[in-house]
Order: sequence, then structure tokens, then C-alpha cells
Amino acid sequence: MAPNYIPPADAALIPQDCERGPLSCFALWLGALSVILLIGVYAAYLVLSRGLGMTALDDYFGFGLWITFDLGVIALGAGAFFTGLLRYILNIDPLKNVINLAVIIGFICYTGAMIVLVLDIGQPLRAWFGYWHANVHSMLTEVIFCITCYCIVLIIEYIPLILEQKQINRVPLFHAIAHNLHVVMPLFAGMGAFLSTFHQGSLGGMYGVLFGRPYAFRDGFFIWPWTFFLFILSAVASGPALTMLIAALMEKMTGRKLVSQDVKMLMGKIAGTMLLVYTVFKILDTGAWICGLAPSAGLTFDQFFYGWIYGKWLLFAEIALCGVLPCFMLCSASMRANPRLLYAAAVLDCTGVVINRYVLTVQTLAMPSMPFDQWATYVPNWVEWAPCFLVLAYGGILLSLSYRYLPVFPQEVELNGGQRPGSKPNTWGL
Amino acid sequence: MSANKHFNVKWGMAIDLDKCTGCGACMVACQAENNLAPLADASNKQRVPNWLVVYELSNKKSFPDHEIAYLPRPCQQCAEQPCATVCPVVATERNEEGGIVSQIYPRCIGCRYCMAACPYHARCFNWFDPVWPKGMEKALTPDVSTRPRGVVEKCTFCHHRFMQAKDKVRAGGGEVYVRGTDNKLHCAVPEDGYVTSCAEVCPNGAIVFGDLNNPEHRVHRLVTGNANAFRLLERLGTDTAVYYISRREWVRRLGDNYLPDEDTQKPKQILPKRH
Amino acid sequence: MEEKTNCTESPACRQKCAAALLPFLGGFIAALVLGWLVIPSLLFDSETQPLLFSHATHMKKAGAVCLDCHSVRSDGSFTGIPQNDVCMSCHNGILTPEPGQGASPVEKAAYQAEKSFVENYLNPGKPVPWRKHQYQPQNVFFSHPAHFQKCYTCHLTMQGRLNLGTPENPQKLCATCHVSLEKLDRDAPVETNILTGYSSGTLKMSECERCHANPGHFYADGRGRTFANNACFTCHK
Amino acid sequence: MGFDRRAFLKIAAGASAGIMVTPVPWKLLDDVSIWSQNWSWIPVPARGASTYAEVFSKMDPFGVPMKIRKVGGLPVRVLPLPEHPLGGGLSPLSIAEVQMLYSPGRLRRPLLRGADGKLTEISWPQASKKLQDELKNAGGKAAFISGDETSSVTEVLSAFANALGSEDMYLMPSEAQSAAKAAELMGIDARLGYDIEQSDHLLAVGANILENWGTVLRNRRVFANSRPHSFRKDGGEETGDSLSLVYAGPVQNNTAAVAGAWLPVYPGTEGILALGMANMLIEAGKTVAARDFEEFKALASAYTPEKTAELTGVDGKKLEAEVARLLTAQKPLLIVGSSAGGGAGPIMAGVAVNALLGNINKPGGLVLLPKAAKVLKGASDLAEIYRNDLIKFFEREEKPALLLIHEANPAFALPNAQACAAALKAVPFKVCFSTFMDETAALCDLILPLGMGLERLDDVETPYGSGKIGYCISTAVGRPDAGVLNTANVILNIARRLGKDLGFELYADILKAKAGLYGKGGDPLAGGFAVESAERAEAGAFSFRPEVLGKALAPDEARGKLRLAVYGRASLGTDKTGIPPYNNKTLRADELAGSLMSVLLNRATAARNNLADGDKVSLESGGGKIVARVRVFEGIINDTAGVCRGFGHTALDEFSRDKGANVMEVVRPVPEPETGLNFWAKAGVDIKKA
Repeated sequence: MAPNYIPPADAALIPQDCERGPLSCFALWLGALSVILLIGVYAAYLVLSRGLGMTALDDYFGFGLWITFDLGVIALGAGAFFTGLLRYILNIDPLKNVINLAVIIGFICYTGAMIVLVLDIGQPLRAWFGYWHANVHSMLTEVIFCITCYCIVLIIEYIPLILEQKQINRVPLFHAIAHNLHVVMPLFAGMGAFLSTFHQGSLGGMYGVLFGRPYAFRDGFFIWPWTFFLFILSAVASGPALTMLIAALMEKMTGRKLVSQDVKMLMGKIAGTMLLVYTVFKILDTGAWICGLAPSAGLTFDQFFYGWIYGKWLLFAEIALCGVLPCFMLCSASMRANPRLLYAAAVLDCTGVVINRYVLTVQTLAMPSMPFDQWATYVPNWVEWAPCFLVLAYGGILLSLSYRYLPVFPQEVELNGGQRPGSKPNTWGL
Repeated sequence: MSANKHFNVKWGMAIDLDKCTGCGACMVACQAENNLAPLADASNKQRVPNWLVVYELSNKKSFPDHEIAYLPRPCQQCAEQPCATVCPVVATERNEEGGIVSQIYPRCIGCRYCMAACPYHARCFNWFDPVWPKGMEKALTPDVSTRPRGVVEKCTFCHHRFMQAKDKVRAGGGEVYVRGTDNKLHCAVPEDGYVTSCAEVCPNGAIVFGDLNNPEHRVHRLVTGNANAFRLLERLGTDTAVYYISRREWVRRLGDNYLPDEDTQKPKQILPKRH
Repeated sequence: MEEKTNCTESPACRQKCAAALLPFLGGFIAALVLGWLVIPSLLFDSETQPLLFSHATHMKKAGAVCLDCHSVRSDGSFTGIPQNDVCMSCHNGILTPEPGQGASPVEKAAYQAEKSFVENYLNPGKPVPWRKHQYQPQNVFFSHPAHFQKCYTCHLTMQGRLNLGTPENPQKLCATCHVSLEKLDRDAPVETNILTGYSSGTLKMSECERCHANPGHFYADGRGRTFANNACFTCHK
Repeated sequence: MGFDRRAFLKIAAGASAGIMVTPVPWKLLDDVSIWSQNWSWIPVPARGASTYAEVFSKMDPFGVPMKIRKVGGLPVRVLPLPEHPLGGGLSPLSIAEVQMLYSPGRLRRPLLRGADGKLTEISWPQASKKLQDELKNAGGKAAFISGDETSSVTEVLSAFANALGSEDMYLMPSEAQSAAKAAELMGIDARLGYDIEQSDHLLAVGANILENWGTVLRNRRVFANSRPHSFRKDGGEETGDSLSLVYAGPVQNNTAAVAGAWLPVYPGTEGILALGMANMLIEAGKTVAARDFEEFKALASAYTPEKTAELTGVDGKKLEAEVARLLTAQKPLLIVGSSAGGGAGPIMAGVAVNALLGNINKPGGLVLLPKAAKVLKGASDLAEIYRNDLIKFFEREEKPALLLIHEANPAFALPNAQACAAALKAVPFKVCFSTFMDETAALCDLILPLGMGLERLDDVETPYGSGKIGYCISTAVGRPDAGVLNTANVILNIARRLGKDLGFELYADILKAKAGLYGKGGDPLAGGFAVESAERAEAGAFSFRPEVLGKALAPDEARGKLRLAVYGRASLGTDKTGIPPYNNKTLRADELAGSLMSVLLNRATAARNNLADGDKVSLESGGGKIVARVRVFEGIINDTAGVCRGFGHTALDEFSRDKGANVMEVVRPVPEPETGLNFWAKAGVDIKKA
């Protein structure tokens, strides 16, 4: 404990030996996030009460920002399943120091995606038809099943963490549940890995099977188009990077060491390795697409791009700037050792995946499918942005609460052990 | 949902682009027939529910060599549907004798995946609840149900007319499917007994509707072995039920994507099938 | 709190635990009662017919069959609830003799109902606002001729319970889906679901699917054929 | 144990667990989704038995017979009536007629403008009395405009005007009026008709025959029948057409889209093209036995192929080819026309060419139809009414005391629309019988709701362009609660009360009498009824009138930077109806974007004027100004701006309002030399970036 540390009013709820800022600052921070949340709630109200016409979506862009956002957060939330897989199944022990964070981020990403999906479907009251009247041939059915099942897995993975809260854990029943869940956690990690692999893949498959849309359509293996595998690879390449970035961000905001640098570098190395695999396949896939599929559909490379908004720079940014470059950076041990370069590479890595999800969603639909059709353009409006920020704010609130009250970071006490003369003041008051 | 289900009867169209003047009567008839709501401002074409859209085609040449043609585009009723295979809740399928791709509004959850899948832009979404000016709802037909916001809709080849035509045959004591002279099963509904609304109102007779499998139907005779007949995006392998006819080469070439040096007449390479 | 962890053996503690469970059980049972007995009945509105109508009188006494009043038009559509002109083919005036002093309440009610029909609806030419037991949802296209035709392909010649009458008098076939009314002196009230707007007599799709989804009909061994297609567009519009 | 927070949570947990094993959550889950199929605010179509009635569209001026489907007694659909002589298919306007019964722009109650300028609802008896009083005061100073040239209402109005001693009886300017004037000038005592059914080569000059000229449905049926669907075996021959169609005009319009060839000519030079063709036909040896043939030959010889090409912009080789086709065709037919305002001169030139082709009153040629039958003794002939020029009437200093308008929207439809509206305003008392609250109705002092065609008994006699005499009666099938009356009945009633006996008490009796004249007995009002007669009139003392033609067609100086080509689209409705509810959906994004309509310029013209696709521009002429967006379209002749008519309504309903601008505001009418008509096909505009 820092010598000048004054325990906040809610000290009884805060994990043992962890410093936290004053409750008032924390409340203020939550209040700020809640304002963003409420704007999102208002946008959601508009959409649910009046219809999706409130958005900028249209008959050409049935999918837009929301689907891009969903795909983005689901890919970036892949840190949860992949870290779980490595930690519990492949026994890479150091990852235990970020596994809790990865689970929380995964939980936020998946539940956030579900919130946005409820808005995105025109008839949310019928959402359960996805189970009851499932079409087993649809990639989306697989997505619906796997995402909801995996969401339950994430809840189960999150529960022991909640039950380990200082006060809750005193109840013997809850203590027992938390303990036993920890014991069977490898089972859930395995289930999570299985479900997650499939729905990440199916999300990619969703686009790859669109044989009427040459921008997205891909050949494949058995019933799975290549995008199926590319989505899995890109998710595991970016998920760990985001987990690591968020840990770093939380350290910046709280002014406390939460995860040791070697663990972060390990996460970077994992991301880099997967990114290498992904980038190789992505380049191969792009080549096959340009040289094989496109001409067989009667299209030239140039026809896939339009103006600035859907220009070739997007392809360059996705593959070279946000694929090859971060891959190189993350795979190089010396660059990883430099925190700035490590974070920059991770940011590029995540950006690349988001660009990938964006172009596959939006550019696919913007491209004229019939020769006498024209390029269409799409710019989301505030009603679409607000729920996305709602999810970010919700994630912020959940992470803040978890950080403050739950023993998320096993290394925290050790890393901030007792005397830290050089420690920065707790600037954000969290 | 299995691939390319075969049916004895395959309703289809042959649209003669050399006859279509682009007047829009088919579009208006379609809306009145299928209970679409009018819109005060219909200038955002990507938000306007139209089951049938007439496109203006241009040969892209300068004045005075310029030529135009009009192309009405209903749902193409693909035998190899990009849309039905992706619907997560079986709200759309091609599973009935006649080969019309259905759209079930009370089943649709509004995910719009089918719209993303359809390369013909044949599907529209109800972005808002439909609104008719006061009293105009009295002119709705009982044949087609009205749709709330949040569901996808599309041309159904006026499927209700098919149902009514079948009932008329049954009410007269007849069987709906009978063996024809070619010893195959055909629909006993007479050729003019089931016609879509767009085909019915076209003063130029540009739209011919009937059973593509029935050699006695005009549409069959028009598209079989006609080098002037083509379908939209044929190389995708969607196997559509809507044929277009034009004697103009440039019009036919606009039916599909061709590389600059590619010949329209060359047998088309069909993209690999997914499902 | 801490001692709780060690109390599992003591009877007092067990009692305490049981007591702790009581509110849970109370809530559980209350929910069961509400859920099974109270809420379902709240979900429906009940309406009686505007006029006393006796299917029994029409079918037993007057010998009418279903198709006399509910028929298929020449274009194949179904008339559903008859318009006044159908009633008029018999009820030009009041048919029931005015009941005397000793008449039973049933006779008096019947007379009053007919009088009301003639005076309030028939003569002013107003349709009777009958409540409908089974009104097709607007997204459903139900073909009566198809069912007459296809069901009778087999059931016309079948014996016993499986004989569903004749195309001229299809009462037993009708009763396969419709409430059997021929014995009723008074039409049952129509129960309408306040949420969906459908009457309780409206068939669920699953009931259509008893035949439509089972080409083998009701028999697991595949005896019998329904001729039914289960494609969505067979019944939806 | 007291009831604390913990107990409450336990009860809640118990209840939650309990409710899950009852049907409630599952039933609700299901019911809520069923509820989403049956939202109370989504209308549900009414059911009932289907019945059908045959009628003739009174809204669509281009001859549309139709079958109305009623469900439970209410009309729900307009269906085609192919059995009818003019039938087969429908126009985009007529299909929407059932919906227009409920248009928000409909008039339902008579409205009277008070001293404060506000309109108040009054009853029909009050309205009728008011009209009667005003007509009585105005007497011979009353003027009448009818917008329905095929209806007997025009005859009733004419008889009434004559009875009042008024000479001011007008029809809205139309092709029929120009044709009547052309026939009159050329000594033909008959109406012009076109026997396209039997023709084998049709050259339409300016006449958009497949969209908005003449009997469009019939034209289109003939076109469809003459052109078998093309069938070609690989490497095989093309199927042939029995009628070849060529269109000449400034814009590659709907007719040009399917015509065998498009001959671009400058707007307003259609007559010169015909004259140039006449010259080439005479050169090829064609003659006509008419008293002034030599003078005509002299006039035509001035229009050499070079001169014609220069004046009309037509390609010389194409011109030659077309003349050659006229010469080689068995039954060639030339139709000269415009969508309105083309004047009589071009039609005269067209008649001259047809005369040279020797097809007058021949199968597949220009046919002369007997004049319309009349049953009211006091009424003028249609041809006499056509002589009155409405534009001159509006330009007149001295205004009538009363103006009665039936089914016409001059404030929108006439060239220089704003000046017309101003002239209209200057009339002390204006009455209109109108179905919709249109621009003219909005200016009137007494507005009388007129039933739509579907709601009234009316007739149609030989729409212009027809090749035969035809007569149809249309009965009311619409809503009985419309609150509308028939103009003719109101006028007959007032006439009787003013002591002017027109010979009939009811419009129905007039129609019965007329049906008798056209040879139909029994009860003609019982249902949709049509008679057709192939009767021909004699050519009479036919002459070319080169002295008139020469002046009427004389080229004059440009009136602006660009020539203005006004074209029309059937789906935009008419001046009276505005855009029908569904039809704005048929417009493409390049025709109307938001509230901005397009002006067509070809690439070269746009470049010459430093304009690019999508530029917002203003078109100005003679003080009028409209705003539009440039659409670069290669299907328009050089130095010409193409603007579609029918946009820019300021009244009517939300389906017509705030959509583009009314091109008639920049169109200025000019007197056509010698013919006594005004015309406006040669208008020009200045174009500027806005």
C-alpha cells in the first residue's frame, strides 16, 4: 500500500491489498459513461418504436455499421476463447494472469453484440425463431446457435470471478460454486473454444457463401468457404492483441501495474504468430480471388473498387499496413520488447481485422451486382453510432466495476507490492 | 432446400426487352396487386419498396448513336437461390410445385441476410410501418397480407393468383396436376388462367408468363433454343426462371458481367456451386 | 456468517436451513398457481353472439347441411359466414310461430332471436356482426376446395370412423377442423386472445401440420397419404 | 424470521423458477410473436366476394377501357379489358384510379370562398343556388372551359353557354384541337384518324404514340401484335415484324426506345421535317390531284434535303433512308403530333405527306372520321368549339363576369402557367367542377366536387388518334358515399331553373339518346358498353394550303440559348390528376432526386454550356424560371434541353407536391401564323448554374 493511501468509502468491497481511487471519482466516471449509455438507449428506443428506417441502412445496405461492429467486437473478443484454450487446454501457464480480463472482455463483446443484434433485426420479438424454426443450411443459424451458447459459456466463466468478490465469497455456497467452477473450467474452455471456432468461422462463412456477391464469395473446403477459416485465424490473431491493449489501457488509466510486461509480450507473440498464419492465407486468398474467381465472374480487379470511399487503399491498408507490418513487428522479439512498438503493432493488428470486417460487410453490398446497376454508398447516421457507443460505454462500466471490486488481475498486488516510490498518482481516480 | 429442386411445373417469364417502353404500368400494377403502401417521397430509390423495378439500359454510346432499352426486374425465382439458403428461419424457400420462391412475412425476423445475398436487388425491407392515406386501405386486396415494419418482402409471381387459379380448377371438379400429351405432369390451370399482374397489364405484351416446362406454353417455346434469350447473371448458376429476350446484342451483353474481350456467345463458365 | 459453514450436522441448523427455503417454496407455488390457473384465463376476452343462433335447429330440425349456408363460390373461394341473402332464402319473415303462454323459455328465446334478426338486420339490410370462431389469419390462404377434393380421395370410401361423409354433406370432414356445432342450441361464446387477436378456435400451424408435415398421415407406418405439401406457400399469402 | 430483503429475493427466485414450469412464459413468447403479425395499426384488407364491372377511364385521356374488381362491393383493383376495341393492358395512371378514390387531394364537399378569402364548406343545395345566382347575374358574360373533349358534358356546357348567349366556350388546348384546325384549313370536313392496325410502316414524328399520344393502349396493342417476340436459333435468321416503327423527335423517349430507328430532330421542327419529306416524295414522282398542288410543290421545293437537315438537325443520310422506306412500304403512314402545343401547321404538313403517299381513307392510312354526334340542339359542334383559342381568351384584357371550369387545370397546364393563374385570378367569380384540389381549384371562388370517372356516369366518344368512330359509356362503380355530383346534372338543373330548356333533364337521358345515335339499343347504361364503327367521311375539297403552311412552318429566330424539348411520361398522370399515389415510385433516381427534377442535356451540349452531370441549374425564359439538375443523357439532340412535364404541382396531394418544377412556367406561347392558334413547341430557354 502506498503510504498516503486513504481507503475509499467502499473499501469493504474492494479486493484485498488493492488500491482504488475515491468512490466519488469512480461514481463520476460511471456517470460519464452512463450519459453515453443513455444516448444509446434513446437511439435504441427510436429504432424499436418507429422502425429501422431511423437508421441510414437501406435496401442495398441491409448490413451496415451494426453488423460491422458486431463482427468487429466478436473478432476482437476472441481473446477470451483463445486465451482460455491456450491456458486451460494447452497449459500455457503465464496466461492465467490475463485470463480473467480476457473472459470479461469476451463477455462484454458478445453481450454487446447481442444488444446491437436485437436492434438490427427488424422483428426482435421473433428472435427466438432462430432456434425454433432453424434452417440448418444457413451459416447464420450456426452463428445464432454458437454465439448464444458461447455467451452462456462466457457467463459461466465470468460467474466464478464474480463469486470471488470479497463479500460474496464469504457465503459458503457461493464459495463452493466458485471453487468447483474453477475446477471444471478446462471443460468450459474447451466448449468455448469449440463453439467460438465455429461461429467465428460461420461469420466468415456468412460472406463466403454469398455467391451472388463476387466481392465476398469464395471457394472453399467441403461446405466451408475460405472466409470461414480466415475469420477464425484473424479473430485469434487480433483477440489476444486487444486483450493486451486493454490491459495496457487500464494500466494507463488507473496508474497501476496490472499485468507484467512479459505476459503482455507473450500475448503479443501469440497474436503475431497467428497473424503470420492469417496474413499468409489472406494473401493467398486475395490472389486466388483476383486471379481466379473475379475473371470467372466476368469481372476485372478494378471493378471491385470505387472512388475514394471504396478505393484500393482499403485493400492495401488491410493487408499490408495492418497485416504484414504488425505481423513483422509482433514476430520480432526486439520490437515486442518496446512497449510503444508492441502497442502500435497491436493497434494495427486490430484495425486490420476491423477493416476486413467492414469491407466484407459494406463494400460487398456497395458493389454493383448487375452490370447496369451502380455503386451505392453508405454512411451510418447517429442512430447507428449511438448503440455502438452504448456497447462501448457498457463495456467500460462493466470493466470498471470488475476492476474495482473483483480480483481480476492476479499479479496486481505483487506488481504494486508495498512501496512504490516512483508510482504515478492515481490520476483517473479509479 | 436441397439444391435445385426439380418440379414438374416451373413458372417463369420471358420479358421481351424489344417491346418494353418503360412506361411503368407493371410497377404500378404490382404495387396495387400486392398491397404495397404509397410513399409521399419516393426519391431515395434504395428505400422504396418496389417488387418490380424497371431499369433503363444504355448502350453507353454518344449522341446520335445512343440507344436505350428498359428492363423490368421482378424476383428472378432462382432454382439455385442465393437467398433462401441463407435465411436462418426458413422464412423463404423454394419448395412448392411451380418453383416460386416463397416469402413468409410472419416468419421473417428481419435480419436482411437474404437481401445481402440477392444479386438482383429483388428484396425490399419494410423500414417503417406501411401507411396508407386515410381511406385508401379500403382499396387493399384480400389476396395478399399486409406487412408490418421489420420484415423483408419480394415479388412472388403473384402467387396468390396461382392459389386462386388452382381453386377455380378444383371448384370446377378438376384435378390440378394432370398428365399432358408428353406424358409429364402439368398444371391444369389454363395458360391465361394464371398470369402475374405485371404481365397482365403490360399493353405491349412484353411480359409472357407461363410454365417453362410445358411445351404448350408460349414462354416455353420462346426461351427454348432462342439465341436471343438470356437470363440475368447466368454465370452465377442461379438458374433463374426469368428470361429476357432482345435482338440487340448490346442489351444481351448487359445481362451478365463480361470481361472486355469476352464473347457473349461463348458458353458461360458457371461459378462453383455452394449448396 | 462464518459459523454457518460448520452447522450442517445440527438439527437446529437444518431447521434453520429449511426455514430459509420457505420463502423460495412459497414463491414457487404461488407462481405455479398463477401460471397454470389465473393468467391463462386473463389472456382471453369472451364475447357472445349478437343473436341466439342454434346450429341444432338448422341442422336437425330444418335438415340443413354445412354447405347449404357455407359454400364454395364458382371461383373457388369460400363464403364463410353467410350474408343475409343466404338466410333470406328461408327466412322471408318470422318462421317460428309466436310462442303461447305455456311455451318453454327456449322457444321464447328462439322466437325473440328470429324476430330480432328479421327486424334489426334483415329488413334494414344490415349484416349481422357475427363473432367468428375460426377466422383465417390474414396471412393464410386456406383452400376449402382443395381439402374437399384431396381428403375425399380416400375418406369417401373408408368405413366407420374414417368415413368423413360425402362431398354433398361433408359435416364430418368439416368437424375435423371446425368446432362441431350441430348439437348446440346456443353458439358458444367466442374467446379472443387479447394479445394476438385470434379466437381460441383458430388453428395453430402445428394443427395444420398434423397432416401437412406428415405425408404418411397420422400413421407411423405410412398408411394413408395426405396429398399435402408442407411448403410455406401452400398455405401462406 | 421477518420479511427482509433476503426473504424477498428468495420469493422472487422461487416465483421465477415456478413461472418457468407454467405455460405462461412460453405462451407469451409465442403470443407476442403472433401479435407482431397483427399489429392493430397495420390495416387488414377486408374480405368478401369478388365482383367485376367494366368501365372506361375518364381520367386517362389516352383511351383506357378497364375492368374494376370489387370485393364486398368496394372497388379494389383496376384490371385490363382486352375484349374492348381499345383495350389490352393498362396505363400507369389508370391502374391507380382505385387508390385515387381515396387520394388526400380529393374534394368531398362544395367549398365557397368568403369575403375573407377563406374557403368554407357548404351544402350541395347551397352551392347549386349560389352557382345559379351567379350564372343568372353573369348571363352572356359567363365563360366556360371544359377539360374533357370526349365527354357529352362538353356538349351540355356548350348548349348552356349558347342558351345564356355566351360565346366563350373553350376546350383545353389539345392535339385534337390542332388536328381539327388542320383539317378545317385543308378543307376536310371531318376528323383525322389513323388506321395503324393495317399499316405496315409507321413514321411517328413528334407523336409519342406508345406513351402519351392518341389512343395509347390501342397503339401499343397494334405495336405488340405487329412484332412477334424475337426468336433466333444460333446462327439463324431474325423473326420479322409486320409493322416497322420509326420515331422522329428531339428526345429518345419511350417510343424511341423500341422503335426500329430514332430520327433526332430539333423540337418544333417536326413540320419542316414533314415538308422536307414531301419535297423528296414529289421529287420521286408522287403527286396529288388537288387544286393547289403546284403551289405546294413550289413551297416544298424550298425545303431541300440539305435545308431540311440544317433546319431540323436530322442526319441527311437517315432522312433519305426514311423517305426511301416510305416509298417502298406497302401501307406507309406518317403521324405528326406533339404532346400538346405543336400547333396545326405540322399536322397539315403530315396530312400533305400522307396525301402524297396516297393513303388517305385507305387501309393502313390516314382516315377521315365523321364528326361527333350531337343530341342537344343548342350545342355547338366540337369543331366550332375548337376554333376558340383558350390562350387568347386568357390574354384578353376584358375578363368575363364568371368562369366555369369543368375538369380542367389551366393554372397548371397552360404555357406561361403563372400568367394564366394571374388572368384567372382577375375573373370576378370562378367556379370549378373538380375531382381534386388542383392548382386551378385552389384559385376558384366556388369549388364543386366532381366524381372521379369511377364514381360517375359519363361517356367517351372517339378519343383523338383512333382509326374508327367509337362510343363508350362508363357507369359509376366507386364509393357511394363520395358526396359528389355530375357537372352535367347540376348544369341541366340550373338551366331549367333559369328557364333555359336544353331539352333534357338528366345526363343519363342524354347518354341514352347518344347511344341510340351510335347504334346501340336496349339499356346502354347497364354496363360497360362500346360500339365501334368503321364509317369514313369524304375528303371534301382537299387542298394543301401552301400559303398557310409556308407561314405557319416558317423557321424563326431562336428564343433562348437552348431549344426546349418538353416530353411526357404516362406515369406522371395528367395535369388534372397529378402523380397518382404509386407512380412516384416508378420514377428513377435520375429523373427526380428529392424535390429536384432533371433536365436532359447530351454530353456535347453540357460541355458547351460548362455543365456537368448533377449540376443544379436554372432554366429561364421570358421571366419564368425553374430549377433542375443536369442529367447528361445521350438520347437528346444537340443544343436542346429536355424537360419532363407533369412535375411541380403546388396543389393536389403529397404524392404530387414538392416534386420538381412545372416546365410550363418557362414555356411561352406564340401565335401560330395564319392558323389562329397559339403554339409553344418552339420554345427556348437560357440555362445557368444555380
